[in-house]
This record gives sequence, C-alpha cells and structure tokens, in this order.
Amino acid sequence: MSEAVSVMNGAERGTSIRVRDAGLQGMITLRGDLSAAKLKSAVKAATGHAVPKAREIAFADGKGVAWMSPDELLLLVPYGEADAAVASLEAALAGTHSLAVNVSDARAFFAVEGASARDVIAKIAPVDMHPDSFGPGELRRTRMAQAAAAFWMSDAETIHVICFRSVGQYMFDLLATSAETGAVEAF
Amino acid sequence: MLTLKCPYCGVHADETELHPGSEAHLKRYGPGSSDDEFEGYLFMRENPKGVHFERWRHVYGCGKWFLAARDTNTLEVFGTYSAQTTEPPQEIKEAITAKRPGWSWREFQ
Amino acid sequence: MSTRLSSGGRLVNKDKPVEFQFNGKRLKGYEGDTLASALLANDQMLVGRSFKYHRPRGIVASGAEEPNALVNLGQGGKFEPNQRVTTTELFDGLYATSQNHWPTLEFDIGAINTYLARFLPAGFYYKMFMFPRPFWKHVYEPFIRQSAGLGKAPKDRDADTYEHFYAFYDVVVIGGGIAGLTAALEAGKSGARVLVMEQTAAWGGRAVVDGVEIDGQAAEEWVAASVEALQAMENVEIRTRLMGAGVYDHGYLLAYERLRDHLPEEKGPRHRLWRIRTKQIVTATGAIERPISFAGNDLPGVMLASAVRDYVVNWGVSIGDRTVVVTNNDDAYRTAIVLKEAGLDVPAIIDARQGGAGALMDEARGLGIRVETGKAIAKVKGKGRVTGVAICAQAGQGGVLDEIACDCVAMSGGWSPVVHLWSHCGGKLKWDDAQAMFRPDPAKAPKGASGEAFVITAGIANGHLRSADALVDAFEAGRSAAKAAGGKVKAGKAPVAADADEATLEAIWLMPQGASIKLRMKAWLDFQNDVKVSDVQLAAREGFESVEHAKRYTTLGMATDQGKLSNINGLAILSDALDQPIPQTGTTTFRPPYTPISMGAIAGEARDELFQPIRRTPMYQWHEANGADFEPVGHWRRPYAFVRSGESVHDAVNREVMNTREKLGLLDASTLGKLIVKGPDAGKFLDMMYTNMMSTLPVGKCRYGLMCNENGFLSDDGVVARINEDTWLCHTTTGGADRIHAWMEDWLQCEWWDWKVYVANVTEQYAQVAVVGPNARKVLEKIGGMDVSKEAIPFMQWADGELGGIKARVYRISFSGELSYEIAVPASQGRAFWDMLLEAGEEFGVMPYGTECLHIMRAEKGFIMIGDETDGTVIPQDLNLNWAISKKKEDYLGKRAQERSHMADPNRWKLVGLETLDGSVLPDGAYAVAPGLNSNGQRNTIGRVTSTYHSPTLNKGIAMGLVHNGPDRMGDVIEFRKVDGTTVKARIVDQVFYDKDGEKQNV
Amino acid sequence: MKRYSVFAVAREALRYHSGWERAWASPEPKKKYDVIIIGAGGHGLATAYYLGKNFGITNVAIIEKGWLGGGNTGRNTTIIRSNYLQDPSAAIYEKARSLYETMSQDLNYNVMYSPRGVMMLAQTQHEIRGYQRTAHANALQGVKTEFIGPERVKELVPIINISGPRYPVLGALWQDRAGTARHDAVAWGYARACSDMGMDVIQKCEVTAIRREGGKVVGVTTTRGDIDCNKLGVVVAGHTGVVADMAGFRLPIESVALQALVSEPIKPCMDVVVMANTVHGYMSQSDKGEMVIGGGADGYNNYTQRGSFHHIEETVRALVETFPMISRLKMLRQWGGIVDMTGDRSPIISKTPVENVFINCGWGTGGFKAIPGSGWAMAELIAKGEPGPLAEEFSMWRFREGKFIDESVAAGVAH
Repeated sequence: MSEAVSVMNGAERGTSIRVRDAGLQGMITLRGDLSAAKLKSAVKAATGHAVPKAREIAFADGKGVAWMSPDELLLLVPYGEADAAVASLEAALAGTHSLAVNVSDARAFFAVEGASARDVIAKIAPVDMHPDSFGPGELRRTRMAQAAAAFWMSDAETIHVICFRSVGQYMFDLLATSAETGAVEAF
Repeated sequence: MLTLKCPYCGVHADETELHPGSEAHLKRYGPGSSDDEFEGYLFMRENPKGVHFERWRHVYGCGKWFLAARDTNTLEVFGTYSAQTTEPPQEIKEAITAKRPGWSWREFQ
Repeated sequence: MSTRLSSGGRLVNKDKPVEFQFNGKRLKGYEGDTLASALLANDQMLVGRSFKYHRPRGIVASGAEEPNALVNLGQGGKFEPNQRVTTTELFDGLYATSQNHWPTLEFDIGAINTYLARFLPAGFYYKMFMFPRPFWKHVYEPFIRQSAGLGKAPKDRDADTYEHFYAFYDVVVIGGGIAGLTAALEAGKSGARVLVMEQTAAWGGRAVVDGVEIDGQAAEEWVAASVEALQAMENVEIRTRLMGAGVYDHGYLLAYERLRDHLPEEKGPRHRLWRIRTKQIVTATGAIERPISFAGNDLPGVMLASAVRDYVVNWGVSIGDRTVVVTNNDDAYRTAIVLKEAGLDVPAIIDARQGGAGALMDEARGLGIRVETGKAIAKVKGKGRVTGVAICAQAGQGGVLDEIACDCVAMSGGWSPVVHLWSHCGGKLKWDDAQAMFRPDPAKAPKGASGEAFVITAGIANGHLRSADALVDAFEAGRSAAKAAGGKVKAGKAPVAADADEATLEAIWLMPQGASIKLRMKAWLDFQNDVKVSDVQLAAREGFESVEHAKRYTTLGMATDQGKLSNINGLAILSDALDQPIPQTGTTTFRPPYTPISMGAIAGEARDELFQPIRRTPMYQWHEANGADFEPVGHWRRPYAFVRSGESVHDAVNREVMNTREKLGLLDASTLGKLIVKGPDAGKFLDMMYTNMMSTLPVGKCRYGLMCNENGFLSDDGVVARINEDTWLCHTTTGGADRIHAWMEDWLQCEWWDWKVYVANVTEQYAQVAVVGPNARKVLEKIGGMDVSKEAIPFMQWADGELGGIKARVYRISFSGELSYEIAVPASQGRAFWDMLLEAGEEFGVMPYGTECLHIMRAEKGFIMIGDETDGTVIPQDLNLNWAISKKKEDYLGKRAQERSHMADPNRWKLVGLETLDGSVLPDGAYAVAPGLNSNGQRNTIGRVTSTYHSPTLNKGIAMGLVHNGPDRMGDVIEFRKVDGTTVKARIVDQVFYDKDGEKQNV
Repeated sequence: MKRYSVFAVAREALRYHSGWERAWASPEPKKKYDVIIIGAGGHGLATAYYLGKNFGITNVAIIEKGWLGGGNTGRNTTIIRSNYLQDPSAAIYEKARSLYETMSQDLNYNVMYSPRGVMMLAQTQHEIRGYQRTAHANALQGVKTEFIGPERVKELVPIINISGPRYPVLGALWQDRAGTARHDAVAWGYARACSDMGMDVIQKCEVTAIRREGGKVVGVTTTRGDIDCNKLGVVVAGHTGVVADMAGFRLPIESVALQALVSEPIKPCMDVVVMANTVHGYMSQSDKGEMVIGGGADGYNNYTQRGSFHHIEETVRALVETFPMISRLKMLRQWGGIVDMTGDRSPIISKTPVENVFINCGWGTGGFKAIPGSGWAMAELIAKGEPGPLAEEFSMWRFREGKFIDESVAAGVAH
C-alpha cells in the first residue's frame, strides 16, 4: 500500500519559534444533535472524550473532540483509525439523523511552538490572543490572513493549527513568515 | 468595521470573519406566485436610513447564518439572533424600542 | 544663519555623531536629531519648492504638521518620496534629496510660476486651456502634470517587509504627552487592559519643552517617572513610534508602528500596522500651532514659534541669530524667552493685541525684549530667506512704521486641538470663540456598536490649553474611559501643574487687518499648495461658499499635510469674506489617516508567495516539475497544458487531445467540488437545488444535474451520485465547491430549517483523477484491485473498491466522450496514485492533459461549460437543456423566475453548433450581425460565439454559440463580425461534433 | 455670464481678480417651477442642463440638501469609459463619454477631460475571453476599443509588473479615448451653465416630503418651505431609497459604502487608467500627481460614508502586487461614498408609480462616467414623459420581466 503523505511532508521552519507540519491526523466531521445521548456515547467511544461545550476542545495523545458549531464536532483520532471510527460512529448512530465523514485528508495540520507562539497567530488572525482571553482548552475557528483556519493551544507555548489541505503550503509559509519576523511582545 | 456577536458560537466576530447576506425575514415566493409577489421577494429591498434587519454568516467561524438588527445610519447594533425564525424575537424588538422609540420596519414595529 | 548651539538639546546625544547626505552634501548631526534639526544645524534653510509656484521653502514646523520640508529619502529598494524631515529620525548614512525642482533646489526653472502668480489665481485652470480642444491632453495637461507632483516615483521593488498585528484592549490612549500619560495612568490603575502610544520617539510632548512643573517636579522628571510607572503595570502596554492613524466604527483603531525607519539596516519588518479593537479610546493628541497670514510668511526663516522653541530646547539648534516673534497670544512669548535665555537676540515681539500679553510679557520685558503691541508685520523682507520685517499697525492697511533686521520670524496664531482622530468616526466639533478654535463636542462623540460613545478626548486636544486644566481633564478622561470599559476606578487626585497667568488670545488671522490686495496675494494660508488669502477670498466672491467648495476650488488643505496648518486659517478667512461667524461656515471632514502611512504596511505580509493563497492539489508538485503551464481558476492553479521542450502551448494542447482520443490521458480533476448531502430529507432538498429530479436516482447511479439561482440563471452543473438510501454526493465545478456549499447551507439554515439534511464539503478529502481514452480500462486492469469492466461499472454508475492498494471510488462518467473513469482516492495518497497510473500507463501511451485539452474535448462533444456557455444571464432552456429540467416537479430554485415574460420569450438566443465555411476558427466572443442599426445606432446582432476552438480531432474550427432561433435554423449561414471589421461566415449545425451516438464512451 | 478664457484671466489679473462674478446664483426658491430636480450632484445638474439646452425647459429648480456636487460627484475616482458589454450600457456610457469630449467647450468651463486611455487587465483565461467578447461587442456598438497584448500593456504602463508570479498580465481591453476628468468641475460647470439659463440652484434645502394629489405629484415640502412643480426628477444616488419612501414606492435598491484613497503626490509615472478586476484594484494618477485608487464596496447597507477598512487593505494589497513601486508610497487620505446598487448593478432611469415623478438612480460604482449621458436621457424622459432610446431599457420594471442588463458578465465589477 502506498504511504499516505501529509501536505508539507513533515517540513519545519524557525528556531526560537518553530513552525512544523504536525503530520497526518485522523479527523472526522460529525454532524448531528450534540445533546443526544446516543451521539454523546458514540463520541466518547470513538475518542475517549465527552462532547465539549461551545468553542472548546479536548485533545490528548492523538485523540480528541472539538466543538465546531452547534451541530458539528470534529473528532480527532489516529490517522489510520479514521475509517474504522467513521464506521463505528455510523453503526452507533444508525437510525438518528447524523453525518459522520472522514476528512483527515482534506486538512493540513501544523504546530507552532515557542514562547511567542501567541504573537505568530496575532499577526494573522483577528483574534484576541491575550492569555486572559484565549488559552488551552479553547478552539477558535477564524481567518488567518486570507485562509480559513482553526487553532487551539495544548499548552502556553504550543498552538495547533488546522486548515484545508489545498492551502497547506500557504498556511505553512504564512505561519513561518509570521514566526520569523519575531515577537511583538505585547502580551 | 463592524463586530457582530454570533448567536450560535458566542464569538464577537470581526467583520472580516463574516459574510453579509442582505435583507432578513424574506418570504420566498415560488411557482404560482404573482409577478408582484415574486418581484417583491427577489428585488424590492428595504433600504432604510435607520433600523434594519439583515442576514450575516459567520463564514470563517461556525459557518452559521444569523440575523442582526442594526442602524444603517449609526451602525449601532441592537442585537443578533437565530436565523431560524420568521420575525425578530421580542427581546430584539424591545431593545430597538428602547433606543429608537416608534421604529418600524416592514410589518414589524 | 541657523546653527547648532554649544549647549542644550535634550534629545540629542552629542557623543554619537551621525553622518548623512543632503543633495550630495555630506553633513553631520547627532543621534537623536530629526533630519529637520540636523539640516537646520547645518544652515540648510532651503529644503524644497512649493507645489504650484515652485517658491523656495524652508522648514516651518517641528512635527507631523510640516507642509514644506519633504524629501526623497533613501535609494534603490529603500527609496521613499515625500518624507517629512520633521518626523524622520536621523541615522548614519541617511541619504536625502530635495524635491519638485529642476535643475537644482537653488535654481529652479519652475520658479517662473512665482512671477506669473498674478495670472494663476485659485481655479485659473477651470477658466482657460479650453481651446483648441486637443491641446488639453497634448499640451496643457502634460505641462501641468510635469510641474505638479512632489517627490520622484520609486523605481525599484520595495526591499523592506511589513506586518500586521491584531490587538485588543479596554482602553487605548493616543498621545504620549502629559495628558496621555495621566489618562493612561488612571486607566492602568483600574486594572483595564491599556495601550498607550506616542507617535515620536520621545515621551512628554510639549510640556517638557515648555518647562511645566507638575506636582512640584520638572515635567521631564514627572514624565520619566510616569513612563516608568506605566511600564511597571502588567496590564499596560506602552509604545513609542506608534501613531494612531485612524478611528473606525465599532472601536476599530488603526495604528502605525515605525519599527525600522530609523534603523534601516536592521532586519525585520519596517512598519507594523496594528489593527486594534478597543472598548474606549482616549485621544490625548495635543494641539498644533497656527501660522498667521502676512505678506511673505512663506519665506524660509518664517517658522511656527513653538517650532523655533522646540529646535532650541530639544535639539540645541537656533534658527537665526535675530528672531522677531509675531503673535496674537501669550504662548509665543515663551519662544522669545527661551531664545533670549539661550543667548540669542530677540529684537522684538510683535503682538497684534492692543493690550499685549499677561505675566509672560512682563517676563520678556524683564529680559530686555522690546514688545510692540497692536502691531503687525506688513511684510517679510528677503529673497530666498528672511532678512527683516516691516512693522505696521494691526488696525491699519499696512503703512510701514519701522523695519527690523532679523533672520528668523517666529509666528503664532494660536493653537488648534488635534481633533482628527476624534472626527474620523463621526465625532462632532464645537467652536470655542474665546480660544478661537474648534474643540471636540463631548455631547457628540463617536458612537460604537452599543450606541455609546467610545472616544474620549483629553487635555489640550480637548481644548484645555493650559497644563493645569489639561491634567485635570486627562485625569478624568482616563477614569471615564476605564469605567466605560469595565475597569474599577478608585479614589485619586489629579496631578497639579502650575501655569503662568495668560491674557486671552485675539482671533487675528490676517496682518494687518486691512491688508491691501497686493499684501493678501503674498499672504500664504497653505504653504505646500500655494493657497493665499486672496485665493480664498476669490473663491468666496465666485460663490464657492461652502467650505468644501472653497477647499476644492483653491486646493486649500489638500496637500500632504491635509491642512494641519491651513484649515482653520482658511476657514476664518472664508467666514470673514462671507461675513458670517466661523461655525456657520462649518468645518471640513477629517479622513484617515492622521498622517500618511505606507502602502507596504497596509498590504502587510501579503506579498509574493503570500499575496493570495494558492490552492494546490496533491499532484501540484508533479505538474510543476513536468512543464505545466498553469492557469488560475479561483485560487486554484490548474495545468492549462503540459508543455514539452520544443513545443508551443498550442502544440502541447493538440498533442494532449490526440493522445487522449487515441490512447490514454490523465486529468487531475481534484479541484472539482464534492459535497456529501445526507439525511431523510436529502432527496427532497436536492430536488429543490437541481432542476432535475435527484430523489429518484437509484443507489449506485450517477446523474448529470443543473443548478440555477433564484433568478433562474444557470449557476453550476455536475454529476450527482447516489451513495446510499439517504446519502448523495454532488460534484460541482471547480469554482463552485465553496459557493454551492454555502448556497446549500443558506437554504437549509434560513429557509427549510426543519428539513433533516446535513451537508459536508469533502472536496479536498480526495484527489480525483480522470483516466480517459481507449486504453483507460487497460491501465486500471493492470493496476488491479477491483473489477472495472463494463458489466461491473456501466456508464453513469459508480463503485467503491481498491486500486493498487489504495482505497478508491470509481465513477464511470465522461466529459470527453471517451471511455472514462473518474477515480477518487484519499488526498494523502493522491500523488502516489498519480505516479502509479503514469508508470502503469507507460505501455498504453499515457499522457497527462490540462484544462485546455479538457475544454476542446468537451466542445467536440457539445457539452456546455459553466462560465463559457453561461455568463450569469443564460438559463438552461437557452442551452437546450430542457431534458435536464424536470417537468414533474412543482418547484425548484429558479423555476418561478424562468416563468417571467422575458425568460419565457421564444425569441431568446439558443445554443447551436457553428462551423465556419472555410474551416477557420471563429474568433472568441464574436457576434453574429444582422442588417441595420438599433435605436441607439448600434449594429443589430443575432447571436454570439460562446466557445470556439481548433479541433485537432476533426482538424477544423468548431464552435458553439447562442443564436436567435438557432435550433430552428440548422444549416443556415450567418455572419460573424471580426474586430478588424471583416466578417466570417459560419453554418449553424448540431452542437455535437464528435461521436454523436456516444459509442466511444459507452464501451 | 462672463465667458471664461485666457484673455479674461489676463484681464482680471490686471485688476487683481476683483471683477469675477459668482459662478452660479443662490436664489430663494420660487413658489412653483415646471420641473424640480432633487439632488444637485452631477446627474441632477446635467439633467437640468439638458432640459434647458435640448428642450428649452428652463423654469427649473435643482434642490440640494447640502452643497452642490457634495455627494458622489466629488467622491469618486473620476474614471470615464464606455467599454461596456451590453448594448444599453454601451449606448448611454458612450453618449456620456462623447459629451465629455466637448464638455469644457460646451459649458465654457474646463472640466479637464483627459482621454488618457483606460485599460482593463486580463489576468486569467476567463478574462481574456470576456474582454475579447467586449471588444467584439464594442466594435458593433460604435465604441472604439481593442484587445491588446502584454507587451503593449507594458509599453503604455511602464510601472506595471506584467510577469507577476500569480496573475501575469495576459492582455488588456484598451479604450484610448477613455480617461478622467476633474470631478468637482463637472458639477460646477453644469451649475454655472444652469444658473446662466435662469435655473435656480438651491443649496442647503432638504426635501422632507413629496406632495401628491390623485396619484400625481404637485410639489415638495422642504426645509425652506413648500415648492410646487409639474414634474419631479429624483436624482439622489445613495439616498434614493429615502426619497422614494417619501413618494410612497419601493425600489430594487440597496445603499452601500464604496471607498477610495489617494497617495501622496509624486511626479508623473503613469498616464493611463489601469483596472485589474481579478485582484480588485484600479488606479490612475491625477494631474496633481496623486495615485487615485478605488476600493471595493461593502456588502451591507450603510449610510455613514465610512466603509470598512479591509476593503482598502484588499485593494492596496492587489495594487502592490500589480505595481510593486507603490509599496513605498503612502496613503494620504481615504474616504467613502454611498452608492445605490440595483438587482443587476445597472442604473434605473424610469417613470415611477407616481405620475410625473421620474427617477434616475442605481448607478452603483459607475456614476461619474455616466453623468452627461444620464442627464441627457433623464432630461428626455422628463420632457417627453416617456423614455427615449437611451433610457428605455433602464426601466424600474425590468426585474419583474427578467430583463437584466448585467455587466458583471464581462467583469466582476463595474467602476
């Protein structure tokens, strides 16, 4: 079987702030009634996490779940397990109105690491990156320069960014440029 | 440069994260409607200098359409609310009345 | 002469000399100098030429309001025109040249205009240059253009980079003077998130120059302590070289940070544009001193009194040895005192007020300075620079009483608060008669999203010219802003400043009061644009009574300083001419930015690779490495053709068509939109979205569908596959994926929100390859993994399986007329699959093909293309697509619109095939002509070409077009007009040119 | 009226310009006029001018709530072109362009019409086809345009980057008799000419009501009292919706903010007007030396004359890519205007549901270039009560018939 390749094939740039292709990550778009017990337990089964509150994300060891909209979650699972997870979700949710679809290959996935990681985002997204306003546990869907993106922090110095695969190169270059021009030191 | 609060995800979204969608609360007229009705639905637009109801989509965020009550002359926002309604909710109407007594817009006041 | 004093200069570091060049001269300054102070220290009084008359001009001001002293700065990729010397910090190696003259600054041919000035009053060009007509474009205008403009146009690509920064605050304080610092301290203490910015490199503003005492401390010490206190607050961000550029709706504030203008050799972005959202803004932007209009007030050496003072105190530079001070207020006396204390001569203070000044007058007299009250300057003497002034009575008409030799005139016409940022977003002004100035009207502040005021003005900017009042005002402003932004305000006490008692200003705009026309024609209002008192008076006489009219007619305030020195004076002269109070004449609108900001900063990082996102398919790198001639399609870039060495693009396209028709072609079709539509109501929903019936499509089958907008026009097309009972996969055009996805969501969220349907855009989940040609099946069979036989996957069906170990969904659809499979694989394996096909296809003659080949093949088959056959005005019926419009459905989007009279008109142009009689290719976009002209004299037309190609398969030109009654006129010959005026004849034929019965695709 | 000429200027110079008279009178409104035009912008004044010149109707008042020419006439980027695709558009814009050619002489006021040429860049295959189609259409419409190649583009505009990596210039639609004019002068020139014909230009007079009797207009109520009229022309651009409301009918119009900006002045570096629609930017250089740049329109209703900054950003970004040298110029000033957009982005010159009320609106982003043609057509409509050939396709009822005049076919925008 041919190897699956992530969009930037593991590329990395930067020193004090590092931007890297975070590799293949299994991702599933799940649409449905987020308050339904059946869905809640299916999500728990697939990811080990409960359905998060609005704008929140739970993510650990390659598995997680993010609130994307009132009727949409993004489930994060290891890349190779995504199809199986979709199948289990479909089975668990049979008979309810829902949609589970593997979107792992439709995404690019990056990590921004370093003390000024917040600045990298604040230069390109209309989001308040002040620690009082945004921190680990929260996911923000927004615009980064001219492309749609979502990001979350796993700790104070690590930000994960996802965007569409086709703009992966653009996003990588954008993040790297933002990182290379240094900190603003305004937080 | 507007900011509008998305009623679905609670984000105070910058205008650049949103997509404007023109007049709110339009009733669709399909086959069988009169020329007047169809013209009114598709083309005749409320264009007030003052209180206005309009559609926005949180396109870079949760992707949901929502509705906003806004003054086109001052850009004051009276409130945003769900798109799944055929008329402005009571609290939105009251919020407008508090600021613009005597307002009216189409059949609403 | 102007020179560096041996002592003084609080901002310059005399241990750090700096070398720079001006017009080729090597000059010396110090670290901390501005280019202005350094030029003056080198006796470079003449720095530029004015816009209209090319008059010699010197530095007038010491800050952002400078109208005259603009230079070409830097070289090559770092060249920048119109750089104000007063806001340019000196650095080692700075290279500047003066502007708007030929051949040299000292001898400028254009200066002849000054002798013609009498013939060139305001608006002269509206009254002449009309005959003969062609002369405007060919003679007059080129001359005017050449003599207008200021700096040179940059030639090279910008060597610098720029960036943006999004920031969010509770309170932003604009201005780092004592008012701004006071407001910031108060806001900071409340716990609110605060940003305080200062446009220059130094804190403290005017107070430190004027030696104000605050809470018993010298201003300088108080400022240093306050800055330190602010720096210590974690919730406060404090920045110099950051200018509040524009205030916009909903608390949006644009700020311009000049990071590397003073350090051009250091790495990093040159400017950073801050895009701030803040709950409250405090504008503590101070005030700008006004000039006074008197004859010769534009000569180099005539300067604002405060600027003369600034140069002495801040940079240790004296403008002249003998300075005459002319004023209508007390503040200018401070300049006289500072000069005298620096050991310079002040032969006289000319105070236009009968009563003169307050305590400062006594102080000046105490220093032995002659004070003349009730007097005015009749005329400044000198040619190219000041040599003296003629004194007259202010009340008279200019009869000279005395002449005083001097080399500098320091003028003060009072102060105008800087209200720009207050005004940008709708803040209104009120006229303060006592101080003769417009000040912000707090009752009419700019209002934000909540309808509440979001800008508060503080200190001098609020019209409190005296430090004591300004500090109390700023203290309150800081607290109010903090409170409004949700901060907690504790009890406190405003700092206390001590001011000298001052007499009131007298509103004097013109000297002397009864100045003759000859004097008025020499009394400048707008220095850069050469607008004089006589010009504004002429405008008033000619009926340009609105201030906007007068401004536009005379160009007053339209120069690069945007009227910072001239607006109020011009307004006063206009009001006087109209014999009405100033507020009745009004004020002009202030537009962002406060001072000009670089285009580079506005564009930010969006240059070169980051200009716009390029969307790339998983096979993009292969295309790039294999001769792809790319074509932008939205943000995607698709190969137009794969050009081999020695081939033209046209050759390549022909080769690709023939190879695909005869052997095997591969198309990267990944960009096609793919939308999953699922739910109990999905069928019903798709029946509304498409003109045809999708609910009846059997599972496993594909159907071509059309989508219209509510206006009835065809907007997208594509093949729909039924995946299972409640799931469909809809293909859209490349440009349609996001648009149609949004369109579907719109209807589901806003109209049929009770319908149970979910849509997901899975376009990028898949790499999609069209494997096309007689050998298509062979290559797939060679790769192996699933049954691709006619029986297993008949035409217009699909199947899931695996090919070469990669999970694949295979659609038997054809846009070329050949045997064709469109195969979707996970995007991450797209490149591997592509490589596999190329390798396995080698023996079958495989070649990738691009979009042009795709277009030709579809045209040979008579298939329409969205964007070619459609243009937003075409309905499916025009394209003979009635077969794809369900007759059974009561409704679909666009159906009602298509019932309107013009849409149902049988006379609409309809799609046909076209073949030229001579086999040539019809020109793209050509119209078919009919005899006669319409009522507007335009040639009648009966059709147009929508697609036209040379068909390599048929070796002749083929085309499609929309023709009046076309389908009923098969075989008729019509004429198409070429741009050269000749025509080409074409026969109306069936639009399917190749394999009409579909024998090739159904094998 | 005293004629303007170089001799008049010279003569006046000798007496220090003390003899110039008012360019237009500022009379008190009369009780009644044959025709009242609401709106003394370019379109309103041109309508009045051609009512007088072409139809001898001079008992006319032009009523303006602010100052004449103070709306979009004085806020646009002054581009004049007629390379439109659809017949009705090409007809009216070409009429306008041809009237601009002789306007300075006709009005005895130098409006500085400068046929420096307008170029619309083709940067995609789709644009090439669109502009080739326009060139074909123009040839039949009597509009002189041509499709030119990239080398010629570079020759005409040396500062352009024709081989940009993203959107190389593949060609352009070139109209050499298109250009720019001095926007304020157009309003002033018409006002002076109208005043000279005895018409009343009444500024600072706001219409607060439109008085009707039996479905017919009888006059207007203004802040300076009631004024009667036989016929009423409404020519108020962005405020059309508000005035139509007074007359009691609805329109297919939405008012949005459109922005523009200028750079600081520099020495001449670009003679022609360049429009780059793919990247959404257009630019010309004024006689003063400023680079005049047009931005995009907001997508939401707005009466504030303040637009959203991101449009400025988008435009500047596009132009820095197209003209790399402007990166080191500075933005001097940005401003906004309120434009009225119809359902097909083409104007309305039409009778209305109220008898003897006529409307001219919906010029969107393309108003300035149309001024004389629009005035010509509107004057004919008011004078005859029925549209002439220039106006007839621009009826307000075309939407219900589905008969659009859609120019976005050729280019995404119409400036």
